[in-house]
Amino acid sequence: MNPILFIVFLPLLAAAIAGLGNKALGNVAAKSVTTGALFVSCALSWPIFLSFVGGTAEASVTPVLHWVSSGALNFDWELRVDTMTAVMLVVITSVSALVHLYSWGYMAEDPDQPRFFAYLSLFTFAMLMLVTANNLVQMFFGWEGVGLASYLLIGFWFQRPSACAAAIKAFVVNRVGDLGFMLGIFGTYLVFGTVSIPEILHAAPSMAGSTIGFLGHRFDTMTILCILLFIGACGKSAQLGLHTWLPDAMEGPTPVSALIHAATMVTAGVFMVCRLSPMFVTSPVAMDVVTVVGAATCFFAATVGTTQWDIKRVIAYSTCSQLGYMFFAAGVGAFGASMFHLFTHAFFKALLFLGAGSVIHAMHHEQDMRYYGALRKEIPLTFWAMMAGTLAITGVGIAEIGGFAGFYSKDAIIEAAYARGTDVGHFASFIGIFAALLTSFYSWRLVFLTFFGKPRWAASEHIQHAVHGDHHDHPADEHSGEATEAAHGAHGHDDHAHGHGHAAEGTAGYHPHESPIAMLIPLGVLTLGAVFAGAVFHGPFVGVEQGLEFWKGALVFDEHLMHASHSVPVWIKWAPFTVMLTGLLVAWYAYLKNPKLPAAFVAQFGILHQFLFNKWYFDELYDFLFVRPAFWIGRQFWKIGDIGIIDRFGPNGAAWVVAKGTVGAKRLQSGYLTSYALIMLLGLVGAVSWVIAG
Amino acid sequence: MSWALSLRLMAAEDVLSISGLVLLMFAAWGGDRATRAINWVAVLTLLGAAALVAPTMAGGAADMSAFYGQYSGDAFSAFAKILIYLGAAAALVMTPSFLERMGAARAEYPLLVLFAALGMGLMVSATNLLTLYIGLEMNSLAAYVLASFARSDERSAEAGLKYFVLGALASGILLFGMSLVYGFTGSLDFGAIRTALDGAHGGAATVDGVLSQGALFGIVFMLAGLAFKISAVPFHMWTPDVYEGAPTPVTTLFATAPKVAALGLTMRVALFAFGTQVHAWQQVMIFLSLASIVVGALGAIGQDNIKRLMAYSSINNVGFMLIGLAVATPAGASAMLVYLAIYVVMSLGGFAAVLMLRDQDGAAVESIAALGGLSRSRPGLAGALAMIMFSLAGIPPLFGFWGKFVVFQAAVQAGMLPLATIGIAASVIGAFYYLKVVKVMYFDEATGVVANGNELSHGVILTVSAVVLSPLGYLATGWLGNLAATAAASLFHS
Amino acid sequence: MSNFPILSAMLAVPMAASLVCLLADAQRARLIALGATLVDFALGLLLWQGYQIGGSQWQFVEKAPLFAGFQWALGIDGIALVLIELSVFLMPLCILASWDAIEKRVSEYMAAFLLMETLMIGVFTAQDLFLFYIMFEAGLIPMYLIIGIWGGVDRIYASYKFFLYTLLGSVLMLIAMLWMVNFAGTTDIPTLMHTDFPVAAQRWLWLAFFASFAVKMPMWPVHTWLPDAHVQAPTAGSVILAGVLLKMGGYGFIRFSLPMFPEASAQFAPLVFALSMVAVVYTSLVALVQHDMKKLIAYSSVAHMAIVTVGLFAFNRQGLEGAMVVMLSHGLVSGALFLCVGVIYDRLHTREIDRYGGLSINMPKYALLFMLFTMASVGLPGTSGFVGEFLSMLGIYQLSSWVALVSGTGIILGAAYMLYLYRRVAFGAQKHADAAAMPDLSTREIVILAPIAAAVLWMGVYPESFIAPFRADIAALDARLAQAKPRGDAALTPGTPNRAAPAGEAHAALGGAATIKQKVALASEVAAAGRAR
Amino acid sequence: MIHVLAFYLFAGLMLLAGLLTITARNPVHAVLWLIVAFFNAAGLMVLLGAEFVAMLLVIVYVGAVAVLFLFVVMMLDIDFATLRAGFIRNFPLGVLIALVLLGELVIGIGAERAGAIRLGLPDVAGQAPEGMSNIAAIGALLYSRYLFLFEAAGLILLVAMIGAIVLTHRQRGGVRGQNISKQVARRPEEATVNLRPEVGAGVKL
Amino acid sequence: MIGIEHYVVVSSILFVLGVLGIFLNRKNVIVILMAIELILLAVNINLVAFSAFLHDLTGQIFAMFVLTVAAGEAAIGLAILVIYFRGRGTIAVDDVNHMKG
Repeated sequence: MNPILFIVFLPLLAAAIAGLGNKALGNVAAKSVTTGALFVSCALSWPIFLSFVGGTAEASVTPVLHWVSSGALNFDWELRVDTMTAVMLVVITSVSALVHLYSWGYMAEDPDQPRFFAYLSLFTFAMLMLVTANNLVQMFFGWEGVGLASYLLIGFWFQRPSACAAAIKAFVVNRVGDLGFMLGIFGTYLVFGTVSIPEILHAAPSMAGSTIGFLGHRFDTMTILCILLFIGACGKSAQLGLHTWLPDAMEGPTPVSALIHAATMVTAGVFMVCRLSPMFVTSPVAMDVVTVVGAATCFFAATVGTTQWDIKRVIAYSTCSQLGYMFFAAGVGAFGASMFHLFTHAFFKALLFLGAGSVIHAMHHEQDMRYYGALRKEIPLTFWAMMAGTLAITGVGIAEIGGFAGFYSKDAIIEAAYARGTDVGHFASFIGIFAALLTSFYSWRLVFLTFFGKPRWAASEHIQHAVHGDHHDHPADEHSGEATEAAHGAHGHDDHAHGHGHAAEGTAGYHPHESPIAMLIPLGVLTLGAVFAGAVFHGPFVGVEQGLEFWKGALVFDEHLMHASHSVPVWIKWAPFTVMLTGLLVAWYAYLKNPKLPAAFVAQFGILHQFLFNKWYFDELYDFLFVRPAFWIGRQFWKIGDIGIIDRFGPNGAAWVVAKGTVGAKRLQSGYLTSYALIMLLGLVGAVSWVIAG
Repeated sequence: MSWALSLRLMAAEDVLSISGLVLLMFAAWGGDRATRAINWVAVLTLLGAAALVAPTMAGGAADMSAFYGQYSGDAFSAFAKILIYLGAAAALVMTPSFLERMGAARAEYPLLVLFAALGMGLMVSATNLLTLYIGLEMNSLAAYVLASFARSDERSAEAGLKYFVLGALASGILLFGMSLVYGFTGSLDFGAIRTALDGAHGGAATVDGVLSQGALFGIVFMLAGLAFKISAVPFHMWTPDVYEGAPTPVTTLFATAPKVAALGLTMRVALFAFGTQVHAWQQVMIFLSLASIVVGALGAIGQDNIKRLMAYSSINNVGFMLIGLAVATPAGASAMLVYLAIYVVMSLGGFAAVLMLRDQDGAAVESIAALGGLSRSRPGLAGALAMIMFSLAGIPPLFGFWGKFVVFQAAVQAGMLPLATIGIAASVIGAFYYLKVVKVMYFDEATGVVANGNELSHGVILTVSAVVLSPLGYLATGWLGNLAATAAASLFHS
Repeated sequence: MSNFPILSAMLAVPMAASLVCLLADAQRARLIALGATLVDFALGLLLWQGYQIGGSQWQFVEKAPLFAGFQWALGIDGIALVLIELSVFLMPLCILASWDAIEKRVSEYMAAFLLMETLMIGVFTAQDLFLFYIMFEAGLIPMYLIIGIWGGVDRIYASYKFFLYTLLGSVLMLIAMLWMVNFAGTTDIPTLMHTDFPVAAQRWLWLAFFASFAVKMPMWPVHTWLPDAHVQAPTAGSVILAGVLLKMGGYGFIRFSLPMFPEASAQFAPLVFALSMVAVVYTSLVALVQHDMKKLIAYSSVAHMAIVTVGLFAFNRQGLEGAMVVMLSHGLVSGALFLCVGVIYDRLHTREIDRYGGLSINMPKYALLFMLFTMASVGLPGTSGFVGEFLSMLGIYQLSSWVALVSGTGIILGAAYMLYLYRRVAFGAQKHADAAAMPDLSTREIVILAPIAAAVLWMGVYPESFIAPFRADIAALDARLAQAKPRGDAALTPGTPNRAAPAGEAHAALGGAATIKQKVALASEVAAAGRAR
Repeated sequence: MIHVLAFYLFAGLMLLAGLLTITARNPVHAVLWLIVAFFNAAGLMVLLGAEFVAMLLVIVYVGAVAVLFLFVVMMLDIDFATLRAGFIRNFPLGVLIALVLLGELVIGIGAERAGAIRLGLPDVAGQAPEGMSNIAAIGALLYSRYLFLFEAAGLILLVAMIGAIVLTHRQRGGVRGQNISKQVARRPEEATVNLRPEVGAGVKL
Repeated sequence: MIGIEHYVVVSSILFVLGVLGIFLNRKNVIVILMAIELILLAVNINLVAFSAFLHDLTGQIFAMFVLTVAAGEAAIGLAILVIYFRGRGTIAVDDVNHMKG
């Protein structure tokens, strides 16, 4: 048996056992099965990856089952393993295994643990199917499968209205992208007569320059195909326009955010673009589109990230922004760099999320950073893990010497974009640098607000709640209805603030405690990743010679560009570091040195702040443009269209006419002999007149 | 022309008239106590008459005309007479108990039915205007009396009066038409009329191949008069009132035997006597047909009396049958006969069910609303009635569908697609009121009006018609079709 | 076994059982009905097993000239086979679903259902035009009674609407059939499928058939009977209505309209597309604002059936096969969804969505299955819904990208209304005490729903089992349609010959053996070509 | 000339009488006008040479039918005062339609087409033999060729008789008819009873 | 010279008078019966006239049958009228409308 089969299907099996067993199986058994399966998968994945790193492995395809054949259309369930897959395999299985483990601690008091773990494993399975797909349809399967798992996990605490709303939003917005993806697949089949990825990639260059009709206009074939597919990628990877679901997805438990909305699922779009890179390079227009959208997202998300108060939202926007980096890297042709950033990002972003989860856990599910502060001493291990993550994401490192994981990948992207030499490339690199500044600012802002300064916990309802001995301190209980809410309200808030005056100021007498070991181990492992992944693997991923050998054609590895990116001007090489430092300093000044400054800034630039704080009003815009009209139009169609017009003039109208006719027929049948005779005579005269006329 | 042969050809009529006269004697002496016995003898007479004509259905000798061509005992007449006699017999079977309960049981009743049947037989056998007139009037006079037979019932008297006045008017119109036809063709004989009307061969009533105005008027007047007898719109006005007012067994009779006779007569007149001038009356016939379908359906919807409903239903069904006549082809005629046969069964079954509806005191129930919940209290009756209703609506797989099917098939074969399309679309309106009856029986709550207690004769007739109307009926399509085709064919050779 | 008239037997068993049921008491009627439907299911399995894929097009043919004007002619091809399987599969489940829910007039109810089964199988097996019509039309009667007797509050209006609406549609078809038989001189469907009718006649023949099938499907704007009928019908009635009766419309298109009138089909395809596109968007939006569960699912059925019509008129194999799979899938999924509604309706006796909420808490098994069917309904890959919708839309894309795009919005809107439904029913807080007190699925209910769930997954993961029987038939139909196939709007035209993109080059992109210079050359050339345009 | 005058006289009087029949307010007058119409019609038939039919018309109609009408009018004892006078509401429509019909008939058949009417060719069988009187010719034809229908007409009259009787004949309850045989069979001992009552006790009947 | 058309016109007028008599009368059913007699008279004139001009006795035979039947019709009509009158006590045409619709 091929290990890839185990890697992919063990999580499915585990999910089925835990899911169907559910309560009957019990928490521990369910958790053990799923976590165990994931660790096995993870253990089997690393050798594959390392063998690709070592250059000893070759791409292979493992057939599983026939799926569909219809006319010339054929696709099977099969598992492809090549370099790209291998990279993804380790990312997915490692992060997933760690998140499973982390969840032992984080979800310890949740009543629905088997379900949670089943979802997690199911997600992992779907994600693995996505990355091992050898044809577009299986990729789509995985694509939608992770969507489902994401939906389920976001809505895991389904009693919260906000969670349900977020879950639906995630699914539906993703579906918009999926429609693009599907149309892309259709078009690809139409053009190439196949949905097999290798065959498509093989044939793609020959289609360059051809044109095709689409929606009544003619377009360059490859451009339209790539853009359609890219729309799919945008949806899944939360690119500008289709990003709105990602921040809301933070309604899910934090481990989920780490796994799905940071490390793996959201990078599926990047993966897809890289996987199909031979297609994309045949269309410069499509590449430019990818670049611009990526850059725009990168910028947009970073700006919003600077203003958010919710710790998870900050990280979510940061994710969005980082995905933008990956996309514009792909857009400028630096697919290796894109994948590299994906790889490193997986580690440090998962770390940040899990760290944030640890903070939240310690802070009794308070997520608002305004109620944090001075946690450095309370939860030191978490603090250090978060520090590592922050250093990685802000790309701390010295050119030519070394640094944290993000340093390697982000620098590679910015340099490659600049080295591309085109206008779009330059634009992207400047955006990248500016976004790096913002990244640094909001990341350090997060750290300073959370771990430094004075405790501001007392104002938090969550903390108040916890301190009151009312030990419903887990989200699972939060939703257990109005009873809790009522109890909550009855106590009142002001009481507590005064009642616990003996404690340190601002703490409300609450003492955050470090997370359990099950949560700390993953933090530790990921910290290693965040620190070293860049240094260790930048050779294979973006190194000029090594890269070629490593990727083996799994994506378009542009050696020229990589070469060129090594010889960009020095200011480009140093720019990221400089802006990082700038951002750090500004954040330090604004949040530690002079905490009044942000308020002043807000007072000064209220409109800008509001604009950013409200995420550029995308949600409101979509609500206004799509959601409300959909319901309104639906109601109109129903009440006016169906009932008011179709039924009224259709069946009911016919019935009305018949009823009128009936009344007429009855009235005609008046009972009077004379009128009967008259009607008979009318008939006779009519007939006679007719035959005379005819 | 031999009198003996002629008398043999009309053996059925012989039997009926002799039996009628003999029974009249019994009635005179026996009085009303002999009613039941006379009734049964009359039934047997009708059955015997049917048996006598049955062999002719398959064709018979080449020349079946008798009395100087005034009478024809051909396959067509045999087919129609079987239906007439059986229908009349069935109606008679269901009669005594009803009239007894009304206190109107009279020994003359079966006699009148016998003479009416005799007249109907003459109608369908008529190949001469005079025979036509005599047969028609014999039937009509008996029918007027039958309609008002329950003389203590005001509705019955009113029905008789309306029927009589309008019937006499229709007779007048018919007669006026006959006089014109006689004048412009010079003959009362159908064959001679056919020849005289034949423009293509220089018929006497034509000028340069064009029909003379007088003959044309004659044709139209005659068809108008006949349209009254078949209750086609707009000559249908009597039907609902008479159906409602007449005692139910009489209504049963009206809905079956005279309808067959009138339609058979109309067919022979239109297709044989006027068969060389089809285009002169085809448009009129199409109008009659569609108007009957629509008005019959519309009128039926508003009814709450089941007898009135059946009246409108008969108008509606006649409309469908007239489609077969309007296409004026052998296939159309054959289809019409098939439809007619099925319609007779449906009517008999329907009225048998109506006769079985009685309240606690044994009084007849005619209100549709009183059928509420019948499916609970009397599932068998409700089931059979539902089957008849769906059959009347022409919903497959019930056999009523077959009648519509063959008629529309004939129309389509003759290329009359608009007629077929409009007709079949209008049949949906008709389905509405049949559904209403089913709805009341099955969907509505029980009203408890209808009590138990059946009579064997009603039950038997209901069961037989239900079986025929069930999908099993399709097994009969073969021979029914053949017989009808043979019968129809005899209308077309001159 | 080879001469055993298995199709007649499949018709006879429920028919006979139906008559017996009428005479039996309630409990016995239930058992008889269950037994008969199971026997028919077993016969169905035998049929499936005995059906030779790649054998002659028409198998199990029976012909007996019992009637004048038409024949007792039965026979199936793969298309009919799978639809028969669907029918016999759903029937025992329907009987089980009605086990406790139907309390009054049980024996009549069971008899009506068994009659319904006979007629459904009859529709799919009839090889004679008029036999088909009779079966097709006869189904109205038991369904009318089922809705009218055992239905909800407005059952009378719904039953009338259902009956008359569908009747009006199909009587026009009868006229067309009569004309066809008159023209071709035969009532044999297989022969008629190869008869070339004059194109002018095809148009109105097609329209007449369309009138029937469009109502049956139902297509916008003649769909309004469906929500009413569904809402009022008892659960099992809805299941059969959505599961099988709607499929008769699709079956009609695939058996009659397309092969018999290929040119007219091509000419009217834009009409079908227009109506389907409207249907997808319109009914999806209407579904979004429904408060009644069954109504919501009924509207979703309209949208799904629009995908079927879109696929059918794609004039290629993917579209046709996709449409078939959508039909099968929708039969299972919508049936299952109605069963799911029935489960909670039986407990709370309301279909108001707002009366439920948080059912995941007290009914986890139910929530799981409901989720599965919801996902199948929105076409999640891995479930049956996906395969069909994907193939259909892939098929139509080859003809028209506009249609593909607009009908594709169905997957977005479908997700929206189905998840919104699920959220209101299964998610959220337990607002109502009575809803919160409802017990989870009973064994009987699991027995009903689990097989459908298994079938849905099976069809999603390995649809080959279901596609294989009718592949050859679709191929034959495709060949028949080839003469009239419209041109697609894609019209792929090759661009400037790309000299740098020979096979070796493209391969290199995969193999990684190309040099940098080649890559750059390729990229710049592509760019140049792009700019030149 | 006399022929023409006679025609117009008879025709005019007949039509006038017909009009008065339907417009007369008193039904007795109507019957009498009807009789006038029949007489004039008989005159027209005499003009046409159909003496026998003309006689029948007078004898059967005037002698029997019209008198029957008169009978019934008297018997029903209708209170004429309660009869509403005047015409029905749709009078104009009715008259209009009737006039249209009349116009069509007169123009269509009577006059329009190229002068004289062209009749069909008569049956040979129906022609009167040369020199035979009208009544003899009719008798010859009626009792040979039309014998069958003649008999049938007899049955019609029988039906009419049965019908009229069955409808109108009443067995009056409560009327004591005389039973002669019963009267004759009566004996004195059945008719009288001898009693000897005690004084003061009264008679017990 | 008096031709056939004269007779046809006269009989047509009489026919129409009879018809008018039926539906213009609301007073008395018995007048309607008389109107019917007028119609039959018109028919008889027609038949006899055609008979005379065709030199064909069949028409006169027909006329005799019409007379016969008319007598029977009159008898039955009056009988029905009588029982109707017994039941309702009126023979006003406008009262004969208990059944309608």
